[in-house]
Amino acid sequence: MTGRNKWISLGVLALLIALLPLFFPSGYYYRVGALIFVNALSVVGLVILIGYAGQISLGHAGFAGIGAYACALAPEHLGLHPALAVLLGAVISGVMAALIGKPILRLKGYYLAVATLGFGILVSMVLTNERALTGGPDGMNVADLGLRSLLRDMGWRLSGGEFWYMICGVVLLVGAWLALNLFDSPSGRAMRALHGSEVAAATVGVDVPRQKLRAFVISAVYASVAGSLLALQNGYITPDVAGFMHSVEMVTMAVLGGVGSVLGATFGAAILTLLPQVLTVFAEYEQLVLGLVMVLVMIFLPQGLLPSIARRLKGRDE
Amino acid sequence: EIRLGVSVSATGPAAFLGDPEAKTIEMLVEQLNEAGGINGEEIALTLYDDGGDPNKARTFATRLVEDDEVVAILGGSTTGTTMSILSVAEDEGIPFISLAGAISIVDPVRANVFKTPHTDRMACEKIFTDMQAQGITKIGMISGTDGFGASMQAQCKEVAGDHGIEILADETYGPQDADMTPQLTRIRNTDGVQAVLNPGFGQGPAIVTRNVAQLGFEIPLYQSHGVASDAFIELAGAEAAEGLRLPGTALLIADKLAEDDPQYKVVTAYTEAYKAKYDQDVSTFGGYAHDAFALIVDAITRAGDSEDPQAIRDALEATSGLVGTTGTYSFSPEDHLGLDLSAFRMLEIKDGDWLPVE
Amino acid sequence: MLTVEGLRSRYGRIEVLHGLDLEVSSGEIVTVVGANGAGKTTLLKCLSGIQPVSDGSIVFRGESFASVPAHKRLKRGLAQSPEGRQIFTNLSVEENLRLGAFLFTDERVERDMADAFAMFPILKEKRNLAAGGLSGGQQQMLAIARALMGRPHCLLLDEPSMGLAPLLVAQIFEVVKSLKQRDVTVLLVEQNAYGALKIADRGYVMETGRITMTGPAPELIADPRIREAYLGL
Amino acid sequence: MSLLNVQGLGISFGGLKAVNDVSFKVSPGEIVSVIGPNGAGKTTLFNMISGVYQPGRGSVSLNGTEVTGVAPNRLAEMGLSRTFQNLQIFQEMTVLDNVLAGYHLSERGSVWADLLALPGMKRRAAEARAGARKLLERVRLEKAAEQVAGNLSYGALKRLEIARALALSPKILLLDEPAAGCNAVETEEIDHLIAELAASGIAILLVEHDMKLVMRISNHIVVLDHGEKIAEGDPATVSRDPAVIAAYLGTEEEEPAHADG
Amino acid sequence: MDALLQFLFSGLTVGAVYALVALGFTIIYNASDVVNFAQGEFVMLGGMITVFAFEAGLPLPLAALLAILATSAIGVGLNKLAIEPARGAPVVSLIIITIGASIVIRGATQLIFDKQLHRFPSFSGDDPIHVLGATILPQSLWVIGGALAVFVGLWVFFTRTLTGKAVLATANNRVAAQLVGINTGWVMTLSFGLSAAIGAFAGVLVTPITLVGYDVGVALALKGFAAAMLGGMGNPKGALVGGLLLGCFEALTAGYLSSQYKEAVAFIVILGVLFVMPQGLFGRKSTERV
Ligand SMILES: Nc1ncnc2c1ncn2[C@@H]1O[C@H](COP(=O)(O)OP(=O)(O)OP(=O)(O)O)[C@@H](O)[C@H]1O
Ligand SMILES: Nc1ncnc2c1ncn2[C@@H]1O[C@H](COP(=O)(O)OP(=O)(O)OP(=O)(O)O)[C@@H](O)[C@H]1O
Ligand SMILES: [Mg+2]
Ligand SMILES: [Mg+2]
Repeated sequence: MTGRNKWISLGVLALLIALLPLFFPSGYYYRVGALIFVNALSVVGLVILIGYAGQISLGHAGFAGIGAYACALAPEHLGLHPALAVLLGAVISGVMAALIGKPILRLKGYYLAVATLGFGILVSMVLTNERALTGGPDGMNVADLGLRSLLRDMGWRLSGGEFWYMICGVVLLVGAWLALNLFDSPSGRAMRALHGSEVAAATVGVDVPRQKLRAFVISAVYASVAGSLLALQNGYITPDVAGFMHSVEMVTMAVLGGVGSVLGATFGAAILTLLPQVLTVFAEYEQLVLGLVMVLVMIFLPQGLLPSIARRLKGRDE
Repeated sequence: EIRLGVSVSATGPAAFLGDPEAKTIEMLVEQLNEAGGINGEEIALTLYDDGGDPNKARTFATRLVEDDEVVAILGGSTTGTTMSILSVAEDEGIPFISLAGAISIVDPVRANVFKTPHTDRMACEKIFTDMQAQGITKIGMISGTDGFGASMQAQCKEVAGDHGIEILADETYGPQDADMTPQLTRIRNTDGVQAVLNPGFGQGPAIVTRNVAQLGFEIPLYQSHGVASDAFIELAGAEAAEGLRLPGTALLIADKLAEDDPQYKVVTAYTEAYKAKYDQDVSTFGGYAHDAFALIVDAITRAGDSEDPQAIRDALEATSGLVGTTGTYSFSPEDHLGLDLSAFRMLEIKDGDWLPVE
Repeated sequence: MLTVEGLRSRYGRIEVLHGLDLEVSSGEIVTVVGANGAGKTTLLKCLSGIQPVSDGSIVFRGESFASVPAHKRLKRGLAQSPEGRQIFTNLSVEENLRLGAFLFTDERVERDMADAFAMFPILKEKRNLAAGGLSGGQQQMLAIARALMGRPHCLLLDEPSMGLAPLLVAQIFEVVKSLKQRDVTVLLVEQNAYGALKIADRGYVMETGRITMTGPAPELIADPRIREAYLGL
Repeated sequence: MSLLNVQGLGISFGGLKAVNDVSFKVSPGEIVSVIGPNGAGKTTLFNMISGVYQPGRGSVSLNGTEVTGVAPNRLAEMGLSRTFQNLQIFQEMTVLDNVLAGYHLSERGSVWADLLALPGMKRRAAEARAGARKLLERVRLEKAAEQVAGNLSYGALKRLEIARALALSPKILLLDEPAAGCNAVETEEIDHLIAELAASGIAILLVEHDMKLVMRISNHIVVLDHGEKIAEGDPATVSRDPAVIAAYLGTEEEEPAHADG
Repeated sequence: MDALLQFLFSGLTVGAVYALVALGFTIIYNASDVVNFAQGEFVMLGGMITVFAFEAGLPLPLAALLAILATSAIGVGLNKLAIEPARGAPVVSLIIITIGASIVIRGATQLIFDKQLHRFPSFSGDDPIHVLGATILPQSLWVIGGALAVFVGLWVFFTRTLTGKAVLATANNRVAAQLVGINTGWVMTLSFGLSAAIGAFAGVLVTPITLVGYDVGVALALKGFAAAMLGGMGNPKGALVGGLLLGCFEALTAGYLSSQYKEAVAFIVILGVLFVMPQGLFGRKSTERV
């Protein structure tokens, strides 16, 4: 990916975000769009972790949970403004990632997967069991961000759907921009290098544990911010955000879209977010079709949607 | 055509709730439309499966309101999904009847939000009243960590004192656990426990019941309305379940209701139709959906205008004396639940069948 | 024994073999020399079936290989010691050899294994070590020995001398020569072109996916172009 | 003063003393070769010196600093760079990116600068890019720069590793069989490259089985067998040493190496 | 004391369930480096098909056999229809395929059968066996015995048979495996067939204890995965020991500390073990040299 590619990717993304609403027949589509952007944001984080650095995580929903509950708890208990709570969540997630990342990133492959899985489960367990604080499995309310009413006071009237579509779209753009910057930077190259060969990366001067940790922390922050946005937009949050299935969903989106590619992440998120909405027409068959689509995409586009299609276009299959 | 929206958890961890709910509503809509609809207007049902995911539930609620333009929403199998749908309904002024248990759904009262199930607190009170009558004062509790179990656990702990009941042991199990003997052993080894209470749904209570038998408990076992269906006896085994008590609705003893029982007609009609259509036994949860549907049909009929959600809401709030499977509903501006404790009946398993205790 | 005609092969859309003709007769030692990236390895991979052929034909002992999958080619008598050694790193040295004779369950397997150990005593010493723990040269020996365990009629060797100590290089060339006595035909790809041509009957020179020269080995050694381009003389 | 000083280095793998009590020194501009039979412990020795393995015994010092068991990336910072016998290529990256990875130390900055693409990074990045292209020219891979590295042939990858190692501008370079997989002509090019590097003051530690190459360019040769140093000296001395001939070189020298060399 | 014994009985019962799932992972992993996240569905299918065959009037042993054969066929089908066509895809893609397949299987099961919970009678009745004041159900002994039997079978397969080695070789280096004449396609078919059969067998054994429904597979796969990693992926001994240990940690935690956090404690123990032994208890260190 060269410098030009970066601006093309960002441009495509920005255009899509800006122009799609022209085709929206109802407010519901803004909601779906916003969800896609939120999911894409956490998936972009995973692209950095899995695609760049080659480390797997089955526990990133844990960070989304931290971000989400920071927005639910901090305004209520600490009197923090929700916007600051997003930051607080990101900081806590980053610190947590740094703390647990140190020991577990020594593990490889499935062993790392099971360790991250354990972390995710711990988080979701605390959120589920500490009912007094978190409302338990039934969840809790999340304070309003307040920005929409502020905009309204300034004379800019937006529906809830439009507002969150914009916010999430802008945050996703920023997230994608950062991730694309990283790709072609020394840090990003170091991450991709250790993905190829840890020994060789070390011998060219890459501090392998540190780079892995960086990727882990950065991706955790992405997931956390995504979790926060989800909580704020829903106004209500349950421990499901931190659940194992959510982690799996995130990884699936990343792989479906093409795990090395930022634009692919958005596509993966779009597909997996849209599918259940589209498949409602199949009612009973929904699950079946959803699974089939996943399998078929992976069979025919094993590198993930976007990279595989790009390769076909460039004529460099295999 | 009257557009009615439903979002329930027909699959996923809460499928025990959502599956019978979905089936019930589909069946009732079909029946009603065949019978000519409401004032000649058919019902167009849009039913979504939110899989128990509150996030999806919110999306579907938005879709129902914005895209499908429904006049009312039923559903929200769990408290989590209900809370997600609820804020959409409130924002958009669409009447919403929830099928979930938490008291917080209708307390404080929200303009557009109603619910059909008893609250968890009512179930606890019913159980404790029965225990009190049996002279039980000290119990051990073991509950699932899912939403249903956790909420029951919290509510029961809150009201136990009011009934002079002391909870000496408080254990939990995961919704998918395969063996609860360690927790039950702890309860057994707690001095003075006179009964065991196990609020939960899914396989947990069946396994607990079997484990209780395995460990040779001599004290009574109480379950909650979460397992009030014939299938439960089969899973737990009639032998292990013998003597077990729980608060249930008239549904379970449809065949034993006196013909002059006010619920007799409603309950038998529903159980028979359901059994005939799906070859499955009804459960309490399907009953909640049945009642929600009955309420909305009644309200739309009375409202006279099937296009105006607020008219329907107002009619709904004016519901009075509607007999459902769960109990008799009367709403008011201060009360959007409208059931009292009498709706519950204490049941006991005898020879593999449900029997009313009173 | 082996006839290749008009062989073409590609990685994705990039063709690297552009219509190759090559023939190996029974009992011959034939060597292929060529610069890095000429396509030698690709050629051998096509022969053993692990690289798809896009055009042309491979006929081995009278049978077309077009529809014979890789795993059946050993049964037909074609074995390969591949580039990069491709040993089973997680399995022991002995298991590697045993799998080399995967198709056989008779007592000759034991004898062949003893032969292999006699040829490379170090392998016997390390028989229970995971093959991944072997040194580079030892792995190369294992790869060759494993190929021989398959009792081939024809052996494809991809740079067998790579990473071997001078003494062993000489030994490997001796082994290849001795295969002739055992009626094994050899197609040898070597960067040590001088050593290879010395023991070969015939040779091919390959440049960017094409055969550019062929002839009896002694003639090739004498050819000034080859001496300059490949032998560094 | 010697740049690299190896003292009594040793390591065992489950009872096997893969390297035992090996000592030698390398000075700037000097080419020291380590030779010995397969399994003698040459690669293991490299792995210990470059920090990939923790030595069991002995010490390594670099430029007078004790660096035994120091992590490879720290050693890289101190000017040590290496290639591998078993290729360690960043397969999915482009050839150019592989070499750019070698510029990690000179290019790296704070992660914030990387994320935000701060303009300060641009100059260094451009320098690295230019340098990387020069290095690719030097190993004749300039045409493959934008290709995915995994698509190259074996010999090309071998050269790519050398380019990557050079990107660190090392003070000492460890080469493990750089000429493996190269024909005589290609080997000669590597030969020149190494000589040039040494002439520019880089210390070279070389493992190679191509005796023609070793004998021609080494200043000093260390011979290992069964993990032990059995001989050392200049090429002429070593090649006459009967122990070395018996263990490694063999008596019969068929190759034209000596005839010409 | 009798409490401790009771906890251990519980731990061994549950642990044997985990071990059976973990053992099922071993073969496919050993053949392809892929952790088959549809393994839990095989267990579910074993239980479900037996239930419905039994209710349709088949004697229980026959119903069980039918379930194992049918599931095994589904395993082979999964390989043929989804894994083989994706040959050469990266391992993550294959994992996503198995996750997709598990969704398909769940979706299909829910359509073909139903969403209810089911159970069939225990093999040897439900009268608890009393041992030193603790009790254990006969079905638990069946499960534990089944886990041991599968373990022994797999252990012999991988260490004593050439076919077992061929499976290992296929995962280690597919190209080389083909070069020595191993039909890697067939090895994959065999592995999926066997893994599915083991899964279904587990389902038959555990259903009387755990009950079965269309969606019990996910949780089982998760626990089995954790158990396999604790023991060391790919090693039957690891799967057995990992499963039993995990079950015992949970039971002892539930018995002595907190039932709410028993999974948490189990995972913390796993993290602790992996910290000291990054390959699990019996996992083999991969020996790639540079
Ligand atoms: N997997 C691959 N994908 C794409 N191109 C490849 C791949 N493998 C090899 N090539 C290309 O095919 C050509 C021939 O490579 P091959 O490995 O056959 O050469 P070779 O003659 O064996 O070289 P060497 O002597 O270096 O081993 C080279 O240009 C190489 O870049
Ligand atoms: N990880 C390991 N486990 C077991 N034995 C090992 C390990 N690493 C090296 N050895 C052994 O140590 C010895 C030295 O190996 P090393 O790779 O250093 O040899 P080498 O001199 O580089 O040989 P070559 O010239 O063949 O590359 C060998 O006998 C090898 O089997
Ligand atoms: Mg080659
Ligand atoms: Mg070596």
